Order: sequence, then C-alpha cells, then structure tokens
Amino acid sequence: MSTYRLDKGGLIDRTKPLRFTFDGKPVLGFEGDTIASAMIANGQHMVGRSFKYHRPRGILGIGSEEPAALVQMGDGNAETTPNVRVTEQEVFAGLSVRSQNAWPSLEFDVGRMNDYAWRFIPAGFYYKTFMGPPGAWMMFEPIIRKAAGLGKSPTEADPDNYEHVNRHCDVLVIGGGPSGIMAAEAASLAGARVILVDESNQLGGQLLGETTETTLNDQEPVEWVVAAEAALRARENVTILNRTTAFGYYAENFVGLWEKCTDHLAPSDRPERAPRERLWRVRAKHVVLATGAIERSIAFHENDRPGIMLASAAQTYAYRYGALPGKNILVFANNDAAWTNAFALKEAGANIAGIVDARPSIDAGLLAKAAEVSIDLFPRSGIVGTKGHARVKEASIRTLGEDGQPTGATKQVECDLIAVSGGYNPNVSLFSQSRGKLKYDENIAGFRPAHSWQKETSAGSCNGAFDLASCLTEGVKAGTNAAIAVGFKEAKVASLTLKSNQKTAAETFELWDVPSGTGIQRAWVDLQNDVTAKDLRLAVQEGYSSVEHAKRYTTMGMGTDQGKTSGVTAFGILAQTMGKSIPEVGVTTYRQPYKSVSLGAIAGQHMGELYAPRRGTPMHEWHREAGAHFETVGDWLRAWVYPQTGETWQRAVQRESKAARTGIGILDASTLGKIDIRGKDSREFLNRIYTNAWSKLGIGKCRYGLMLKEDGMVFDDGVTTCLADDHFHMTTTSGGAAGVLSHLEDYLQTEWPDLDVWCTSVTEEWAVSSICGPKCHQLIADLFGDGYGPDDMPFMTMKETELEGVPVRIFRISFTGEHSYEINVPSEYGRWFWDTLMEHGAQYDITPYGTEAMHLLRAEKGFIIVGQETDGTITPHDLRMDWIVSQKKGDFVGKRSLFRSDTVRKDRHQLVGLITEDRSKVVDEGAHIIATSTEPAPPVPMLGHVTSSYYSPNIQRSIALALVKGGGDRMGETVYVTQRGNGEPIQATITDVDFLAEGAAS
Amino acid sequence: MTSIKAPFKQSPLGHRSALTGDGVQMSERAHLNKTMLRGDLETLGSAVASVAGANAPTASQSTYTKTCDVHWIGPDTLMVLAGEGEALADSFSSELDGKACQVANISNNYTVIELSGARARDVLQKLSTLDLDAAAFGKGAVAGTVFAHSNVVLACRLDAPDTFDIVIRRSHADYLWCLIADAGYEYGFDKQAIVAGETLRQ
Amino acid sequence: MRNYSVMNLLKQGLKGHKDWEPAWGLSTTPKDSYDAVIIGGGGHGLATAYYMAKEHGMTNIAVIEKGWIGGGNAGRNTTIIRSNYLYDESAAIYDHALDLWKTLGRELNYNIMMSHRGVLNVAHDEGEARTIKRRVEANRLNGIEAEWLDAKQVKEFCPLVNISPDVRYPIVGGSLQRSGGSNRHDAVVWAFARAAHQLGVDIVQQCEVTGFKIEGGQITGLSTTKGDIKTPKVASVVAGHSSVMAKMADLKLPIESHPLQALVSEPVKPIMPCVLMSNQVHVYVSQSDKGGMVIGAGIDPYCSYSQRGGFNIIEEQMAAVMELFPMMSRLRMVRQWGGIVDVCPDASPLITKTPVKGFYINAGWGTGGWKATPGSGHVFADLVANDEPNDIAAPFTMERFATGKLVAEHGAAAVAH
Amino acid sequence: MFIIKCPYCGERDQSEFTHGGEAHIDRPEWRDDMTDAEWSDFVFLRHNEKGVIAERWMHAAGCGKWFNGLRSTITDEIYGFYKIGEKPPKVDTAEPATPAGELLGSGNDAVKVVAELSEGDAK
Ligand SMILES: Cc1cc2nc3c(=O)[nH]c(=O)nc-3n(C[C@H](O)[C@H](O)[C@H](O)COP(=O)(O)OP(=O)(O)OC[C@H]3O[C@@H](n4cnc5c(N)ncnc54)[C@H](O)[C@@H]3O)c2cc1C
Ligand SMILES: NC(=O)c1ccc[n+]([C@@H]2O[C@H](COP(=O)([O-])OP(=O)(O)OC[C@H]3O[C@@H](n4cnc5c(N)ncnc54)[C@H](O)[C@@H]3O)[C@@H](O)[C@H]2O)c1
Ligand SMILES: Cc1cc2nc3c(=O)[nH]c(=O)nc-3n(C[C@H](O)[C@H](O)[C@H](O)COP(=O)(O)O)c2cc1C
Ligand SMILES: [Zn+2]
Repeated sequence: MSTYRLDKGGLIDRTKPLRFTFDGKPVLGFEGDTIASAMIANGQHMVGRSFKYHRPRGILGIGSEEPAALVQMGDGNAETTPNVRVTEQEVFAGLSVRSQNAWPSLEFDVGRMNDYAWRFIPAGFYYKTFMGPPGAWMMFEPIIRKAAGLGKSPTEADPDNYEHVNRHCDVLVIGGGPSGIMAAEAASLAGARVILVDESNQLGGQLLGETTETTLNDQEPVEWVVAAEAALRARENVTILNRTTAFGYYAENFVGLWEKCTDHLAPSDRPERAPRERLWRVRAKHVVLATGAIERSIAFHENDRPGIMLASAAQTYAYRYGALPGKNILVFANNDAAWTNAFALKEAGANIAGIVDARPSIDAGLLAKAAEVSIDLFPRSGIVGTKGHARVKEASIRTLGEDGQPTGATKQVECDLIAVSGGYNPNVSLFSQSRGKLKYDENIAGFRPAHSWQKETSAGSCNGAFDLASCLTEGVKAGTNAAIAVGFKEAKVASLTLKSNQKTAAETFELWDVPSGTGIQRAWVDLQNDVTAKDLRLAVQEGYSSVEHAKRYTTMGMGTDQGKTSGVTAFGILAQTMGKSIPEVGVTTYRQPYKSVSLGAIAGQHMGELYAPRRGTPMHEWHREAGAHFETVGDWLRAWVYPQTGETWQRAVQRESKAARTGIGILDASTLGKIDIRGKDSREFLNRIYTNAWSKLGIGKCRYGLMLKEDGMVFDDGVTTCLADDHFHMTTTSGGAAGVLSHLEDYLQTEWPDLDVWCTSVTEEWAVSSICGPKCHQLIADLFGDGYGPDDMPFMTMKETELEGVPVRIFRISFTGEHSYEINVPSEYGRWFWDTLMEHGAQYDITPYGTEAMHLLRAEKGFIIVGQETDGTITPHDLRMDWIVSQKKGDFVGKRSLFRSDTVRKDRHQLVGLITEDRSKVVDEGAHIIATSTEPAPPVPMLGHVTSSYYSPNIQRSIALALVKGGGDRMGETVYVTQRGNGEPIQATITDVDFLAEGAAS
Repeated sequence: MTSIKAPFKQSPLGHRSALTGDGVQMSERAHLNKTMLRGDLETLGSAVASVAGANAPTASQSTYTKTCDVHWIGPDTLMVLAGEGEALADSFSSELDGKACQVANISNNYTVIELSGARARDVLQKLSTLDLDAAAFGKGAVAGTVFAHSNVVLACRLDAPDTFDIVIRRSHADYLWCLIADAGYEYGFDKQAIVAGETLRQ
Repeated sequence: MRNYSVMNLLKQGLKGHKDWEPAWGLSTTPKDSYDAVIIGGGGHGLATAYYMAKEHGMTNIAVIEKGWIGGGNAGRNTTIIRSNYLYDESAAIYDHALDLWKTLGRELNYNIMMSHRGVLNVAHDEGEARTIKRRVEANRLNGIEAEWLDAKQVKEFCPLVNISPDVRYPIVGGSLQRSGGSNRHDAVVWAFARAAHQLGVDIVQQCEVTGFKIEGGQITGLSTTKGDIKTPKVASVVAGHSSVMAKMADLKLPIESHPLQALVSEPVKPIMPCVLMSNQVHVYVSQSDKGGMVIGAGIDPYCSYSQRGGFNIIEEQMAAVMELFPMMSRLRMVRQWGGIVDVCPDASPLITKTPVKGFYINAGWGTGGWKATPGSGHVFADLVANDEPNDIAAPFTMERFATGKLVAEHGAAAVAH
Repeated sequence: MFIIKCPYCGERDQSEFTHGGEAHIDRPEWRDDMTDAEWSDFVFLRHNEKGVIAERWMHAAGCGKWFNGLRSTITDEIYGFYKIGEKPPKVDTAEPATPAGELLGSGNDAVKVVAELSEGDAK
C-alpha cells in the first residue's frame, strides 16, 4: 500500500490496482479512485502551476468545484484533453496525465520568475503598460499569450463521437445526495416520470464521505445509498444518470445534461457503440435542485500551497477514497462543521496538529470533545503565513484581536496538510441560471434561493439546509410537491431513522480573509487565476468597485471553475473594503454552464457527414458517374461542370456552352422551386405577389414574374404557368424556394385570408431536364412526336403529355435565349427520363452542361440571376426591367417603395452589359467600374461593379453584366474595370445586356 | 418514333437496404402514392370518406384503413398515403372539384421511412424534441416536426406496436436515413456512410 | 497617481500600489444641470463623451449609465475589429474607427490590447466568393486594406482551419484584412471613461434615465432614478435600449432588439493566430489573450431585452465550429452569455438628429458596432456639438428609411462582427 | 428555447417554428397621397417594446400556420398564443419588480439578489 493509503474503508477496490502515469511517472491507484485520490494516497499534492505567478498548485477540493488541480489528459495530437480536473477524473489502467502551465517541468518552472515580480504585476498591471508606440502591443502580445492559457488544445481532428438525446420528464432531480435521493424517491413513488442525475460516478453526495457514526435506518451511509438507489432503479418511471452534470438551466425548464460515457474507462474497455459524451436535452415539468453546498476557503497569507485543502474534502478523501490527505493536519475554520471533519480525520488515523478557529466563541461541547482526543486549540486565531514548496510544511498562527487584526506572538506549527473551512456556499448556480433570485443569509454567511422564477424547487444544502435531517426532509417535501404540481397524488414515503453527531456550518462566522499583520499579505481568493485579496482591494481603490468591474479587472471567478469556491469570498472582501453589506454589493451573474462542457457534446452528432443535408436531384448519380464537379447551392449539390478526361473545367464550360447553342445541351434543373397554387382567387393573388399582371394569362401559357419584398427590392423570380383557370404552377429560384413559399403563406394567412388560394410545395415532385439548342426540338419530336416544334408550340407555353405511360409536362421556356424545353417528369422517373434523353440525344451529340455553363448562357442573353445581379438593393427598374412592373393593376407587394425619392433617382445603379475593348480579356466578377483608364489614388470613385463575367464561346468574346451608376443612360460610354490591383484597369464599353441581339457584340 | 426503354422508377432510398438492430428495424416504404389535400377540414374529411373510405382524422391524429393512411397535418391540410397503384389524386380532384380546396399529387415529393421495434422510440428521441413516451405519443398520433435540419411528419402507426412512419422530403431522405442509422448505432444499426464523394468545385 | 507607465508601475509596486486613483472618479449622483447629457455608458457613449470634451471643449457634460459602465454590449462583444465593409459610406466610418484604434491605447494612456492579428472571412461557394471579392475590390479602391486569399492561402494564414474539399461546405477562399483584429473590450470602456473623466466629464453609474422633458419640440432635461437634470442636449447611445429611449420622446425607430449570444472556451495555449469568420457555416472564432476561444454566431430570431438566448443557437454554432475546426470538440465551453443588439433593417447604424430638437440618437449598430466605437463616438460628438452631422455621419440619418437611401451592408455584415 | 403552444398542434419546441416579428402591423391600403414616411412606418419602424409584446410565429415544421403570441421581452415569460384574426387574450402582466423598478427575471444585474426574504418566498 502507498504511504497515505488507508488499509480499509472507502469505495475503492483494493483488489483492482490500476497503474497510470503523471508526468510520465507511474502512480498506483485502485478502481474507484480519482486521479486526485490516487495522488493523495501517494503523498503527492502538487499538480500544476498557477495562471499568472506559476506558483505550485495542489488539490483544494473533491469534485467539480476544484479550481486549480488541472491536468492534460491523454497523449497525442487528437485525443488529448486539456484542463481535466484531477478531482473528477477516474483512473484507469494506462491513463496518462501531465501537469500544465509549467515549463520545463512541474518542479522547475521558468514561469516562476513572475512570482518574484509579484509586487509589480498586480491585478490589471497590463492595462498600465505596453501601450505605445503604435504596434507595441503586437510585440508584447505573443509573449503574454504564450504565458497565459492552461493546457494544450488538440491539433488534429477528434476521432470520438458525441450525441444529443431529448427527453421529457415530470420531475428532474439534479443532484444525487441525500436530498436528491429522497426527492426522487418521493416523486417517483407518486408516479411521476423522474430523471435523477449526479455528476459523480456514484449517488450519495456528501454521504459517501460520512463516517460510519452516522446511520440511516441503522445502515451505514453508503449501505443506505446503495439500497435507496436500488429501490429507485427498480422503478420503471425512474432514470438515473451517473457522471452526468446538469450544466445549463434554460428558459421553460429546458435543462442540458452532460453525460460522460467513456472517459473513465481504459480505451480497451470502452463499449464500442457508446459515444464519448452525450448531451441530454431535457424538458422537465418540474425541476428539483438538490445540488448541495460547496465549501469555501479562507484567504490568508500564503494560503495557496499544495496541501492546503477544504476540510470536507480532506474528510472525503479519507472516507470515500481511503486516502489520508495528511498525517499531521492543521484545521482552520470559522464554523463547527470543520470540527467534525477534524474528529473524523483523527479517527481515520491522522494526527491533528491543531484546530485554529477564528470565532470569538466556540461551542463548549466541541471544546470538550477536542480536549478528550487531545487536539491543540487555537481559539480566536488565524493563520498568517505558511511554508512549504511541493507541500505545505508549516503554518504561522496568531491570535485575532477584536478588530480582526492579528495580535500577540506568532506560533509556528508543523503540519503536512491544512484543512480549511470558511463555511459553505449553497450551490445556487443552476437556481440562479433559472433566473431565481438569491438572498444573503447571515447565519451561513452565504447566498441562498429566495424567489423561484421557473417551476423549480431547491432542496437540501443548496437551499441552505446543512444538517442531514433537514436535507432528507426537504428532499421528500420537494419531491412530493413537485409530483403534486405536475398532477400526481402524494404517496407516503416510508419514514427514516437518522442517527448523526455531525455538526454543521449553519452558524458561520463571517470571515473572508485574515490580515497577515505584516503589511504584506498574499492571500489567494481565486487559485486558478491568481487573484488575491489585495487585488480585489486595489480594484475597489481604483474605482472598479462594482462586483462586475472587480471581476473583470482582476479576472476573479473567470477561470474554468467559475469561482465555485471563491466567489462569495470575493464578494465578501469587496463589501468589507467598501464598507457595504454583502447584499448591497451583490453577486456576479451565474451563467451557463455550471461546469465546462465539451464543444463536441454541444454539437452532438450534427457534425462531419451529418452536419447538414446533402440534397441531390433524382439524376444525381448520373452526374457523378459522368464525372461532374459539383457546387453547393444552399443545401443542394448541383452539377457544376462535366470535365472530360484531360480537360480543364474552364475548357469544359466553353465546350458545354457552345454545344448548347449548336447542338443540344442538357441541364438538370430539378432543384428549381415549384409551388402548386390552386383556388379561384389565384390570379388575383399572383397580381398582388408579382410586379406584373396575371389576369389574362391563358391556360397552358407561361409567364416570367418578379417578386419584391415590401421594400421594393427584388426578392425572387421565376416562370409561372397557368394549368387551369384556378390552378397555377409557380417556379422559384433553387435557393429561394422555401422563402418564397413562406412569403406566400404569410400573405395568404395574415393579409388576405379572404382569398381562396392554396399553396403546396411540389419542388421535388418533378424531375426537370432542360434541353436547349437548335436541334432540341428534333429530339423532342423523336420522343413525343409532332406538336412540339417551334411552329406548333409557341414560346412560353406548356403541354401535358405522356411517355410510355409516364406523365410529362413540357414547358417551352428558355433561360438561355436558345430554343429550349424544360421537361418535367415525376421524380421517381427522373433518372429513366434523363437516360432516355441521353440515349436518344446521342445522335445529336447531346451534351450535358452544368450550372456554370448555364450561368454563362443566360449571361449571353442578359438574363439575371437573383442573388447575383441582385443583392437586396436592386429594384426592377434598376434591372432596367421596367416592362415587368405593371402600371395598370392595383397594389402589389413592394409597389409603394418603388416611388420613394431614392428609388426613383435617375442615377441609381442599373444593369448593363459590358464588352471589353480587348475581346479576350475577361474581367473579374466583383470587379469595380471606374471612369478613368488608370486608378487614381484612393478613394477611387466607383461607378459600379461587375456582377457576371465570362468568355462567351458563342460570340467569341468576353462579356460581362454590371450594375453601373445611371447605366441606362450611358450606352456606348467607355469605362474601365479594375483588376484587383494586378495591372491597369481594363477598358470596356457599356452596352445593352442582350449580347445575342443583332449587332450587340460587335 | 423510336423505341424507348421501359420506364423504371427509383425511390429516394432505393440504394439503401433495410437495417436491423437489437430491438429496432428500419426500412423504406417506397413508391407510396401520396396526396396533399388542403382546404376546409370538413370538406376534406368527407372527401376522404368517399374516396378512401377512411374516417377524417382529428387534430394530431391519423386514421388508417387497409388501403390508405390519412395524416392530419394541420387545420386545413391532410396527407393521404396509399399503395403504389392507388392514384388517389385524380379521384380527390374530381371529388373536390369546384370546392375551395387543393389536391396536390406529392407522391414523388416525399418518401417514407418505417422505423419499428421496442427501441424505436429511443432512436427517435435522439432526433426529436417531441415527447415520444408511449403515453404522450401513442398509436395513431401524428406530428409535423423537425429532425436536425429536415422537416418530417412522424406518425405512430396503429397496425403494429412501436411502428413509426417518417414522411420525409425526397432530397433529404439519404441524410435522414444516415442520421437515424447513426441514432440507432447504439442499438446495433450499422453506420451508414453518406453517399458523398462528389468532386466539389475548387 | 494618474499616469500609467512602466515607471509608475514599478514605483507603485514598491509602495503597495496605494496611490492609484479611481480611474473615472467617484460621481455617484448627477449634478442638476449639464451642457449635454449622454445616456449610456457603453463604448460608444463614453467615446462620445471623451471626444465632446476633447475636441469640442464640452466638459460640463455627464454620461448617465443605468448599471455599471461597460455592462451592455460593450462588455459582451467578441471584439472583432475590421473595416472591410462594402459601401463607401460604411467604409468611411469603419475605417475612420480603425485608424483611431491604432493609436487609441496611447492616446488614452491605457493598454487596450489592440491586436491587429488579422480577420479572415471565408467563402464556401461561388456566390459567396463573388460577394466577398466584390467587397475586397471596393475596399482596395477605397484605400482600405483587404485582400482575397484562395483556400491554400487561407490555410497558410490560419493553419488550424479545415480546407479539405470533401467537407459539406468546403472553403473556397476568403478575404483577409491584416489590420483587423481584436482588443480587450473592458479596457476600452475603462480607458474612455478614465480619459473623459480626466477632461472633466461626470460618469454616473446606477442611474437610469426614465423620461425626457420636452418643451415646444426642444429637449430641456431628463429624469433619472437619481433625480432630474436640466440640459439642452441629450445624446442617446444605449444600443439595445434605443427604442425604449425613443419611446420616451414619442418616436419609433427602425430597430429591433434581439438577443445575441457568445461563448468562451476554457483557456488553452495559443493555437488560433487570427480571427476567422464564416457566413454560411455560421460562426466566428478567435482566441483571447487569456487563451479562451471566443465564439459567436447569429442572433436569436425574436426580440428580447433579457440578455439571454436559446441554447439551440449555441448548439448550431458548435456544429459549425466542428465543420471548420474539427480538433476543437474536446475543448470545453466555460461560459456563455447574451447581449441585446439593436438591429437596423439595412445593417447600418443611425447617427441622427431627431424631430425633437436637442435629442440625438446613435444606435442600430446591431451585431457589429464594437469595431466602430471610437469612430462612432468621434462623429457623434461632432453631431451633438454642432447640431449638424459631418460628412462621415451624414449618410446615417433616420430619413434614409423614408427616402429609401439605405446603406445595405447585409453582405458585409451577415455574420457581422 | 421556448415552448410554443401552437393553437392547432399544441405545445412544441421552438425549433419547429419561424418567428415573424411584431404582430398586428396593418399593411396600409394603397393611397396615391401616402407619404414616404407613412409607408416607411409600415415597412421599417417598429415599436420594439420593452414589456409585453404581441409577436408572430409560424409552425414551419408542423401545420404551417401563422399565429400570434404574447411574451414579455423583459423576462421572456410567455403569456399565451392566439390565432390570426383573434384578439390577444387579456393577461395579468403585473410582474414583481425590485425597488429599482427593474422586473424580476430581467437581464439587469441589479436583480440577481433580493434584499428581503419573507417566509414562504423560497419555493
Ligand atoms: C455577443 C455579442 C457579440 C458582439 N460581437 C461584436 C464583434 O465581434 N465586433 C463588433 O464590432 N461588434 C460586436 N458586437 C456589437 C457591439 O457590442 C455593439 O454594437 C456595441 O458595443 C454597442 O455600443 P455600446 O458599446 O455603446 O453599447 P452598450 O455597451 O450596450 O451601451 C449601452 C449602455 O446604455 C445603457 N442604458 C440603457 N438604457 C439606459 C437608460 N435608460 N439609462 C441609462 N443608461 C441606459 C446600458 O446599460 C448600456 O450600458 C457584439 C455584440 C454582442 C452582444
Ligand atoms: N457540515 C456542514 O455544515 C454541511 C454543509 C453542507 C452540506 N452538508 C452535508 O452535505 C449533505 C447535503 O446533502 P445534499 O443532498 O443537499 O447535497 P450533497 O452535496 O450531498 O449532494 C449534492 C450532489 O449533487 C451533485 N451535483 C451538484 N451539482 C450538480 C449538477 N449541476 N449536475 C449533477 N449533479 C450535481 C453532486 O455531485 C452531489 O453528489 C448532507 O449530508 C449535509 O449534512 C454538511
Ligand atoms: C471577449 C470575451 C472574453 C471572455 N472571456 C471570459 C473568460 O475567460 N472567462 C469567463 O468567465 N468569462 C469570460 N467572458 C464572459 C464574461 O464573464 C461575461 O459573461 C460577459 O461579460 C457577459 O456578462 P454577464 O455574464 O455578467 O451577463 C468573456 C467575455 C468576452 C466578451
Ligand atoms: Zn401547428
């Protein structure tokens, strides 16, 4: 057995040794140990170095409240985890952990230099220096940054999995100590669906560290816990989650639970199908908070050495883990509870070097008991200094006068552990997150719940009840009331006999820090961020006296522990310094999370492949087989170009575009949004939604429409077809489909509920193959026979037919200006139909073209793409599409905005074409247009920008679309297009947008 | 006219085969005939009765007959699922002709994933914020809801215990399939690799 | 002791730091009257006060703050600073601010930790790339430092980011503003307060403005929870609470107040050299000097003054982080919080007179006003002092919503920080 | 995340809904003499009230219906939902306030701690 390991007792399995390494050195632990308990059993308290002064840091606490005993867990670049609390991490064989923030080694750390300069680097020192000359901070920053930070981030992708699970329950009980167990018992007996969570590996809370003097129903505490847990687990309506932290209490009783599933197991023991962590998203009808209380320390000179520990933690190490935290223990307290701890530690085999108690008067019973076991007493005294490097070895003690100042001689006492108790803070973090209001309770010198805001009840020590009997009763009451509140009938909980001599901190003497009496006091409040009482006083002196300013100025409570053990102490010191009461000073905001949660768990399974849908069309596989390159368009993947072997994509685009105007091009247009619109008022509805008129569109006829938002700016466009007098088929842009549908529904439901119109999305009902080119009608004729040729089927019409029994809609519409058909077939036949077109089109050299060629082709024709030629600031007039804004019909969405003084301005940016002087020079999309052939010094007056730009294989020159100030009146003018600073601007002429029009491109 | 290859249909999950885990199974109910009916619920109800012989469902419920499932989607919307051969849209159209209603054939717009088994609720609960406890979402219940980034209609069928239909958009089908398979991994589903590997434009 | 310097720090070190004075005085109640009152002790309000005192000699003025200074968005923002906005109007004001930032620490004698470590805005598809390129080019022509990087160059500048082409939203490139970066937000607030105070400005905390006195269309004073104040000029710089102020003067603004959340991870040693933002994979990430990853994203969709938002936003944000930085899943969130952002329909601010004479509003900075702090204060001070906007402020009047002359910065501002 | 009670489908998680901004804004009828300012009032200006507001929600993943809800923007407390065309329900919005006048549960830091605790307050 290791030197500090007790021979018996505790919840460790001495038959199951587990070897792990700390900084590469082997440490022996047992199943049931945490890293902390195993290290303590081996006599090692020093774990790391502090943030600022790089002073040695030991183990203060027992669980998630631990401020500074943090390690880097796991080696390698992917699976290493920084800032792991040794008090929580269970050991397993092969576990490797390393100390942090120390270089080159934990024992000899260069950063320690900072400590020698401590006088010159108080809170906020960096605000007072490094400020000039300009850029100076850029020199200092890397140094400061390197010194800060704790552990190391992984640098390679995490191989582990995370997941979300949703659950509803009647009563969520948070905390599995005696209060929580009883609350779960009562609520589940009443029939409520109960979830009970505890962040530890076992239920029991503080009971796990109790001495066996305490009994419940004549059972030892742990036996009772095991029995109570078994009874709960046997109920179908109870779910118990261990190693699960309730980290966030959000609106409407939404509580986030973070379950750590595998980190406590050796890799080989981890269940293959378990995620590393699980995030439970719980909606509870009622929440019972039973999160216990957290002991706090007392700030005294040099109170930060390894081996200075919370008193309850010291007891718990001995009783829960069978690891004696020290063999010669000095206790320092301001309340009775620590005396119980002292007796228990003595019982466990430690020598108690003395009890230092700051209180003016001490319970006679305690004094008698101490005398009985011959413990030295230092009444009305405080610790004023300590010695020791890797572990405390001596304390200086002085009597405290009436004014709290040390008086009299200094006594030196040797010790290897100082067990401190400054009282207990009810663990109100979740309560406060739920927006409950706190109240300062002078008896316990701490904050406890006052007003609940949500459907929640606090029970036990988190509610300020420190004795076990009250915890048990409050638990029962809370569980019962919660069940009743949710609608269940009360069920009698079996009564329980409790025997306990435990003394509590219910009467705590307000003592935040102990003056050293020497003028120099380095008394730590926040052990992780190295914030001392003096820093807090300096903050007040300099005017950062609000708790929120003091927190931010000193960084108190901003570490990974969020000040669980230090917060109230800091508020106390601030209040004292300002001569105010603690409630006047208040608290900083408790925010989620209660304890740090992995970003991976928050993301859940929704990452990597499952990050977002990859929407593909019915012909997607074909494109892939054809070697297409794809582009992402929102959630869609669209075939972008089909390069052939050895062909660059640029060449491919040229080839595809040319084919579409010389033979047959074929495009998968399935992603276009489609909305089925039906009802007798459909025309009126379209009149109000689109800028143009729809009253007279005949059956089987198609029309292009522009949609605006109320601000008058173009929002979407597409072709809508009249299927019957009361039935229309609307198409939208691919990306805009969902937005348009909800736009339509919004107006229908809220503005014009009297209209008889119904809309249903049919986007994916139809697979759309668009064929284009001078020969495409031949292919149509081959498949469908006569009646679809240029003369038989006018432009902008639609015909319904069948092919081999499959319903088909043929639209003679065109986005390229070329003769073209958009053929819709039910999506399940999409691939068949595409294959058919390819097979029968082969004789015409049918060429699939992707979205890039499509964009090029429509640019040749001067057609806009919403989102490319428009950006939410463009009106139909800006697009010089005045023809599409009906002057005759009544109001439509956005109409009034077109008449505002700015929207009628003549010199707005307007869409024009650009042809470059040098036909081979393709300008950049996004390039700007200026009036001069060279760029003047900035700011350069800009006339507009290029929205689309291509080399057109069909007119064999570079073409571009641009939005140019007053562009409509500038036809023929020469302008210059910038080149991102790479060379002189390119000369171009402003033209109309239709480059295919006669003479346009000359 | 040239000769044309016989038409073939592809369901959105045709490339996936059914999964079986420990207490949970997943498969596609492919090629169902689906019709969306919109309008006054009473009118739609009587149409459902005469065309499909089904009772009109009440809010958040579905009704089932031998040939079809009628899902309540909203106070003015029903979705009718029927076997592959049953082209209901036309019958509904003529039944509702002249009434202030919409009949839309959406057979291809959606597909259906069937998830069943004692573990099905646990699997779904990883994706759904609904309370899927049998007491809260029992046989006959239906809800339009969202799984991650996709809207779905989730229905608890009447004909078998713990059997769910998940009606999903065609292009979201593969994503959802993989997502549900991932949720069922714990219960023995094989992980399903997303069909990806497209060359993305660089 | 007033002046901050290494020398004074050393001297004070030996004296136990007992001579440092309260940074911004100790006014606890306002005086009965002032030449002007600034409402809101955030970055913009304090900057306004500082420049009014410094450049316009108006020293009989007060900043009235309902809570503690810097407790609003100033204390909650992720401090992304850049000036690469699209339109000339925005470019002018944000770049004015960036210029001021460069020397501000020195000017205010307070280290605001201005770190010009560079801001990357990445693009994931062609449309986004086009938009960003357009902006980069506009910036260049406006004399604003900006450049377009392809995916490889993005990776060189930010080695941590995943540019693999087979993720769902591959990075195709991005814009970089090297002079962009971040700073220490609280320090900026304190620095302005301290400098303003040294010029004579009263800074009154825990004092809430509850109403205005308006006589014949002219403001004459205001009421606060600490008594009434007479003043001919009131400048409202209350960010999220702007509509509340406007209502007291019977005005309605084109503003909605939304929750905007952010979070910070536990501190780790430096790995993230710059600020990286993505619009499509909606998130942005930087690493604070303390070592925490500071992560933010979009607003909650509804209006609220509660300084809280929904957890779903955080979840989506983390999924987005994993898409860009798949090694970050083992880092842990140590704290999350929310602010109240004042969102204008065109994602540009209001720096404006109002129909009430003597009542000025500076608002609508929404999710991205931190970067403008000194510039905004500077031009607003001008407006309040002279009752006329200067050239930089002129485009940002309230009238633009009637005329339609918006400064639509959605493209530049979509994840606008 | 709120629980939104859709008037048609019942209580659902907020993730199923789209938010639609302030409710009860009437779209002005076309008038030839409508001023730019009047129109802008409709398109852009909002009350953005700090207090109880009526706002629009749409059950995007569910029934697709728009409806309205009442919520306090101070506390995010929800008071109820009602269908389009219905009048907002009367609600008791008297919320407990601190001496400083800030409502309990609001974001102001002054109200994390209450001064007085009367028996029975601690629920
Ligand atoms: C989470 C988050 C992240 C952000 N990230 C960035 C970013 O990366 N980059 C960027 O440029 N911007 C960012 N912003 C935006 C930026 O924070 C704000 O635009 C800017 O801080 C607003 O100006 P301010 O500092 O003056 O506001 P605030 O600090 O909000 O100041 C307003 C002050 O007015 C006070 N006040 C209100 N009502 C009254 C009253 N009745 N009487 C007296 N006082 C009153 C408030 O208490 C408050 O202190 C972010 C915002 C948030 C919330
Ligand atoms: N001697 C004293 O003065 C004193 C003071 C306080 C408490 N106590 C003793 O402590 C016990 C208090 O019982 P109790 O049940 O109220 O508390 P407890 O401390 O026994 O149990 C609280 C439990 O809640 C868990 N927990 C806390 N926050 C959590 C979270 N966010 N998520 C999940 N789990 C969380 C903890 O792991 C712990 O197991 C009693 O035995 C009491 O006598 C004694
Ligand atoms: C850039 C930035 C970095 C922050 N870093 C930390 C941090 O390291 N630790 C911490 O506890 N809080 C940090 N915070 C958050 C603050 O503690 C606090 O939550 C925030 O200022 C909002 O205030 P509130 O939570 O009191 O409402 C940071 C905030 C910002 C804006
Ligand atoms: Zn609904």
